[in-house]
Amino acid sequence: MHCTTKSVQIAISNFNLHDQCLGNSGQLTHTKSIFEPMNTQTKSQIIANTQVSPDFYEMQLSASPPPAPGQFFTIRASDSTVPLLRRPFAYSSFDPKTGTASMIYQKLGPATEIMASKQPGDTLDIIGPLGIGFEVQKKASKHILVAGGVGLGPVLFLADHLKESGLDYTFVFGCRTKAQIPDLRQFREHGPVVCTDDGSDGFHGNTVQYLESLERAYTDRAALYTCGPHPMLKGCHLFAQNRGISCQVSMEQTMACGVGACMGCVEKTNDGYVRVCQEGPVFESRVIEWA
Amino acid sequence: MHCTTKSVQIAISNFNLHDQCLGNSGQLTHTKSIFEPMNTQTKSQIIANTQVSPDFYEMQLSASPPPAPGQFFTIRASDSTVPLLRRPFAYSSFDPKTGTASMIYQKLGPATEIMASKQPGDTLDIIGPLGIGFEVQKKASKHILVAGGVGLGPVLFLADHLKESGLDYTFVFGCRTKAQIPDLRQFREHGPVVCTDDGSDGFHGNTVQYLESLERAYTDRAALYTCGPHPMLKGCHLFAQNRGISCQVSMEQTMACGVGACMGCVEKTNDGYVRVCQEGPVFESRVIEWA
Amino acid sequence: MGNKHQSIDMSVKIGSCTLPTPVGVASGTFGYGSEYESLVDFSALGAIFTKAVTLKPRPGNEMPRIIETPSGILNSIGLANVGVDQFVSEKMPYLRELPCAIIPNIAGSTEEEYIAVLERLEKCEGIVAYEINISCPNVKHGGIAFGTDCPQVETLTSKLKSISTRPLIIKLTPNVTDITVVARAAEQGGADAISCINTLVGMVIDTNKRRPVLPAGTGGLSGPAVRPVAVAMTYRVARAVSIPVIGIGGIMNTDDALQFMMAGACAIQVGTGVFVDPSIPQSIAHGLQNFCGSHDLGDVSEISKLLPG
Amino acid sequence: MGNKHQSIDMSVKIGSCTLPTPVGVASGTFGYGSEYESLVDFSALGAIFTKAVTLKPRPGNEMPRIIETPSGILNSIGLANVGVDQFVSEKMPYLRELPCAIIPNIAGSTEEEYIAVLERLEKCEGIVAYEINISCPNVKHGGIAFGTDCPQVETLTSKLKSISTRPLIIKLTPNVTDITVVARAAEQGGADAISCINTLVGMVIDTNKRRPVLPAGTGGLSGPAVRPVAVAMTYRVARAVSIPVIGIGGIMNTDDALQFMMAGACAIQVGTGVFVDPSIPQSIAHGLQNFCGSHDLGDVSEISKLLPG
Ligand SMILES: Cc1cc2nc3c(=O)[nH]c(=O)nc-3n(C[C@H](O)[C@H](O)[C@H](O)COP(=O)(O)OP(=O)(O)OC[C@H]3O[C@@H](n4cnc5c(N)ncnc54)[C@H](O)[C@@H]3O)c2cc1C
Ligand SMILES: Cc1cc2nc3c(=O)[nH]c(=O)nc-3n(C[C@H](O)[C@H](O)[C@H](O)COP(=O)(O)OP(=O)(O)OC[C@H]3O[C@@H](n4cnc5c(N)ncnc54)[C@H](O)[C@@H]3O)c2cc1C
Ligand SMILES: Cc1cc2nc3c(=O)[nH]c(=O)nc-3n(C[C@H](O)[C@H](O)[C@H](O)COP(=O)(O)O)c2cc1C
Ligand SMILES: Cc1cc2nc3c(=O)[nH]c(=O)nc-3n(C[C@H](O)[C@H](O)[C@H](O)COP(=O)(O)O)c2cc1C
Ligand code: FES
Ligand code: FES
Repeated sequence: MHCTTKSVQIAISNFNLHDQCLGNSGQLTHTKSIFEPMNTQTKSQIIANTQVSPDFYEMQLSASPPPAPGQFFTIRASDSTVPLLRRPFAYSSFDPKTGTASMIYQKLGPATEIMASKQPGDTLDIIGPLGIGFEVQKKASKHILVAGGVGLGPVLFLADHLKESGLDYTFVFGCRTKAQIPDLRQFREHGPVVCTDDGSDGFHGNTVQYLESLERAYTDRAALYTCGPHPMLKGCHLFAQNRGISCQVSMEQTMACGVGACMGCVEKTNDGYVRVCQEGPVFESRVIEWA
Repeated sequence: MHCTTKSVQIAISNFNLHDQCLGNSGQLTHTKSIFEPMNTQTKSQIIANTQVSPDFYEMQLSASPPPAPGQFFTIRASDSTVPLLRRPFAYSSFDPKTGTASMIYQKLGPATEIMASKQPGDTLDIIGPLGIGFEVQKKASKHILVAGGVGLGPVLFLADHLKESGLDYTFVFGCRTKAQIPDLRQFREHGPVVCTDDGSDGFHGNTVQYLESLERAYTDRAALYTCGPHPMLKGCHLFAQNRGISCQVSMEQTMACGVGACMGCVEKTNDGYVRVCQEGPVFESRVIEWA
Repeated sequence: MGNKHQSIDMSVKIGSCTLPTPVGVASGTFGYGSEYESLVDFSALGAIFTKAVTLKPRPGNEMPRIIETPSGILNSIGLANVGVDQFVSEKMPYLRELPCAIIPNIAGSTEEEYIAVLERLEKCEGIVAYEINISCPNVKHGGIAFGTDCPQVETLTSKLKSISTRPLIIKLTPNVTDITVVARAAEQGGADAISCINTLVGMVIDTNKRRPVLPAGTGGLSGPAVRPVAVAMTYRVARAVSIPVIGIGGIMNTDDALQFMMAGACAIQVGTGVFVDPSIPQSIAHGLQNFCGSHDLGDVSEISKLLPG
Repeated sequence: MGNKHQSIDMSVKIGSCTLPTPVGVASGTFGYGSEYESLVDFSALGAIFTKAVTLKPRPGNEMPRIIETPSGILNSIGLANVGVDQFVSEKMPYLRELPCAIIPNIAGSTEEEYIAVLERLEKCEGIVAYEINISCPNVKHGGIAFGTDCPQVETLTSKLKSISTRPLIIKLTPNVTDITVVARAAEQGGADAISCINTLVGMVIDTNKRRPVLPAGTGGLSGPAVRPVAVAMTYRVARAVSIPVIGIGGIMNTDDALQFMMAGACAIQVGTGVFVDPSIPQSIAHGLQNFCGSHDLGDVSEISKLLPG
């Protein structure tokens, strides 16, 4: 039930993007859809905050409104003015029974360092769910999910959703080396194909090289869904173009407001600028002007 | 041995203050004394960091160069730019055998909040010892030590020193209410007279009212040493003037450099501005122009 | 206490218009209002200063457009906006139903463009005043920002004033030697109020990529980092003109707002603070009310008289 | 790698003088050197820019003189200093023995005062150049800061130049509409280099006491908060003049220093950063050397050529 609603939501939002949001002049004319998910600001309690690999942490948060795979939320990491802006993170799972949402994050700079130091019981100022997530391609014969590094979160969430829906999917995860593979049951449950740059585990090479190693017949009428570093997204896009299949990419851009107000987070599309936080973060890869 | 050197040091430094540091024009002409304590910058390890009252913490730090009572050090609480400046804190004890120094601090704002969250084993960037501490008045018949609130630290350290030297002293501590009395053996060992504003323990009234309750004969030829809130320092000063006894006060002023370079931390004396971090923080109360 | 607070007059007069509270949201940080619908209590707001409105729609600058700096942000949005026609037809219908005052922020690259935008807005209902963003370069004047040149400020203000039936708020740029002479030029030209300040010019260089982070090179610095600069300018401007001053720059909480109001501002705007926590404007509105209550002020505008001088 | 680093030329030329490294300590933040004796490796420093030297000793302003702001500090020291005579007799004997260059920072309230200070310093050995602080108000010119008025900047510079045997570095105030025209006025007057920037005017109000925290009202804002402003000004000035530019403002680490150098500065100064951690200048000196080593630069001054434009 819950998942079906989401799909409708996403489908309609994506429709908005291409038919209403981008005028001919390339500017944005965001029209509020009645199906748009309602975001809220909450003080969520941290239920767990565990290191799952040398670089990655998983955080579980209470009292989340229901998100869809590919949507994100923003966190104010501290009351101080450094870091100042809220930081965006994708949902990596959601339990509708308990209202518990999860995320997987990498300790990089000031905000994620503070987050990593938080204890269960501490609260965090959260705004979400935000943006438009993945749209499951109902007509696809097979769903190929590709995650690179910390792009893992939203792809895992999508995999959960596909599994629940009983759809046929493959989960591909790429990282530099074996030690970086996250120690996470949710991850292992999807029977992931692991690609390591150094060949220390699984496929020797990156995720795009893995995709290219697949037979054409295998990817026929497949749909690609991907999140990760920019070169990987572009590689997936080119691969999909080449095979004539659809590809959805989750884009990253520095955000200020996260809710579509500041015009700060734009990506260039073949129809002008779009806001990653509002028309995205997930886009059909063919609309993006790949640099 | 160690203590004697300190006394000489302090005496000469105080001499500098009055005869060299303040020219007739009131400006500062700080001459480097060969007795001046050498300050160093160290990464000190936190040995203990315990809450000793609802507001106060005691922190013990390793590898401190030897300070004298009334001297202070500065801490860079975090690598972030908030808080930005180093914060000054007085030494509350020192163990020459282990090189362990202590401080008592109050959680007030950004720096002390970060300090309170530190764990034993964490390191802190410390510069010290700095400034000129208390000078024990050798000719005094009796030493009256008065601490208010978080002014406790340096006065405790002086009390340790007087005890070691076998001198006759009284320790007076003032706070608002019983609950604020620090749970600290070092404090109890000096058999303090406690004054509470609300009368919930010890003398009912503030420390200055307590001093005024003492018979004139008792304070005859006594010397006063005090650290605490500004009104208390001024009250002690007026009390000392009235009884014709000497009074040393440890002053507070916002500091930027802590080493005498920026001219930021001045107090007004009857001979012009002096730097709290360099000519102080301890001054003869009669040189201060009390506002 | 509850009773006491209810009798406090929180409204503020700007020329002929009245804002329900002194707490506005700054241009460019609140979009066209609807974006914050589920997050903000509009009834606590005094006014929404909209994203800049220009004659034609503007796509805005190359990305990245935002970078965080110590206690601040640097932005280079490039006045991306839907243009005045769509603003009137698509944004105003939503905005005019809100309980707070709506004040479009007008930008242009020639006097004619400002005039054309204002003329079209004159025909639109539900607007209480205009805020004129004079930080824009004047393309007919060597690209020098209108707001850095007193004669240009006075002329532009008086031309707009002559065609406007609504109060004009001139928003000053801080990138000037003496902001008080610019404020006086605006007053001379007939401005009803001054907004103070827009962003400071700043740059961050990506030393790995060896180029400025923002493709435009420089951007506008805002946030708590600039607050002391903004308070100083508000203080000086409030003493230089006799029209109301709206304080802006790094306001994050009630104490920050009080600083601007004690410096002489009758109202304030929260900009970057809205990004950080959209509940900040309403917290400040409540905080100011509490302040008045506990200081026995019957009228929020009395705050600006608390500081002598 | 060690060998590679040893062959890197870390020295920087400012007019006829040479600084051993590009990393100076900023005026007013390093006193007269001796205060940091036990904390700083003087041999890593390019130059000590001393506390401002005026003709007569100055006691300075009322306290408090310092307040922390978000990622910055606001100061109102009031040019407290020992005066030129004591500077020469008591401070220079210590300073001239140090391995780094000594550059007094000269301040005054009239042209005559600047001239008188420089004349006395001319007779003093161990000084390699002068830095002229033109942020001071000119009492004979309505109290307007020298540095905000191009004719005054050019005249003052040329008068000082005519009596100086040592390079003149003009230190600009950022509180101007267009810093490039002031820089060009200084160059026109014969300046050998530009220091960029001094502090921004700021104010903090104590809302409990209902008065500005600093008794003087406004103070000077410095620290990381102002860095983007300082980088932008350095970038613009470096493109406006052909004399060397020294970048200053919120520098805390090697990356910050690289931003200024890529913006076009040949050297930098650490001010507020020295308060925060006195080892910052030496870390930056080592960091710049490592940067040159890993980017195959034989000369530290090549860094300023890495950014195109
Ligand atoms: C839609 C979206 C979803 C994301 N999901 C995840 C996730 O699931 N897990 C995860 O680890 N990371 C995710 N990120 C990236 C995450 O936002 C950054 O890692 C985080 O902001 C870093 O903050 P910091 O202070 O720790 O590091 P910083 O030092 O501030 O930044 C490190 C890098 O993070 C990026 N960044 C910084 N500030 C912002 C900002 N305000 N908006 C966007 N990017 C910024 C910049 O590229 C920067 O170079 C997502 C980003 C976006 C836009
Ligand atoms: C010589 C000296 C010795 C001191 N000894 C002690 C001590 O033993 N224990 C203790 O708890 N406190 C001591 N203090 C006070 C201590 O420095 C402040 O409590 C601390 O700086 C607060 O920092 P914060 O960031 O937590 O709070 P903030 O919110 O920054 O400040 C709270 C108050 O602390 C004062 N303060 C802030 N910054 C500075 C600064 N850079 N320099 C001086 N004062 C500042 C101000 O009065 C401010 O209102 C001493 C101060 C001085 C000058
Ligand atoms: C992302 C962003 C966009 C802005 N756009 C505009 C604008 O279109 N017109 C305008 O007058 N000011 C604009 N400003 C300036 C703000 O309205 C405000 O004057 C400035 O940010 C200082 O306030 P703050 O520190 O609270 O953000 C913008 C500021 C930001 C951060
Ligand atoms: C406490 C203090 C005192 C200063 N005194 C002077 C001075 O006497 N002369 C001068 O030219 N600049 C003075 N400055 C400005 C600094 O030299 C420097 O230009 C400014 O602080 C910006 O650099 P920063 O952000 O690294 O501090 C002073 C700055 C501070 C913080
Ligand atoms: S972050 Fe503000 S529009 Fe996307
Ligand atoms: S804090 Fe700089 S002189 Fe005292």
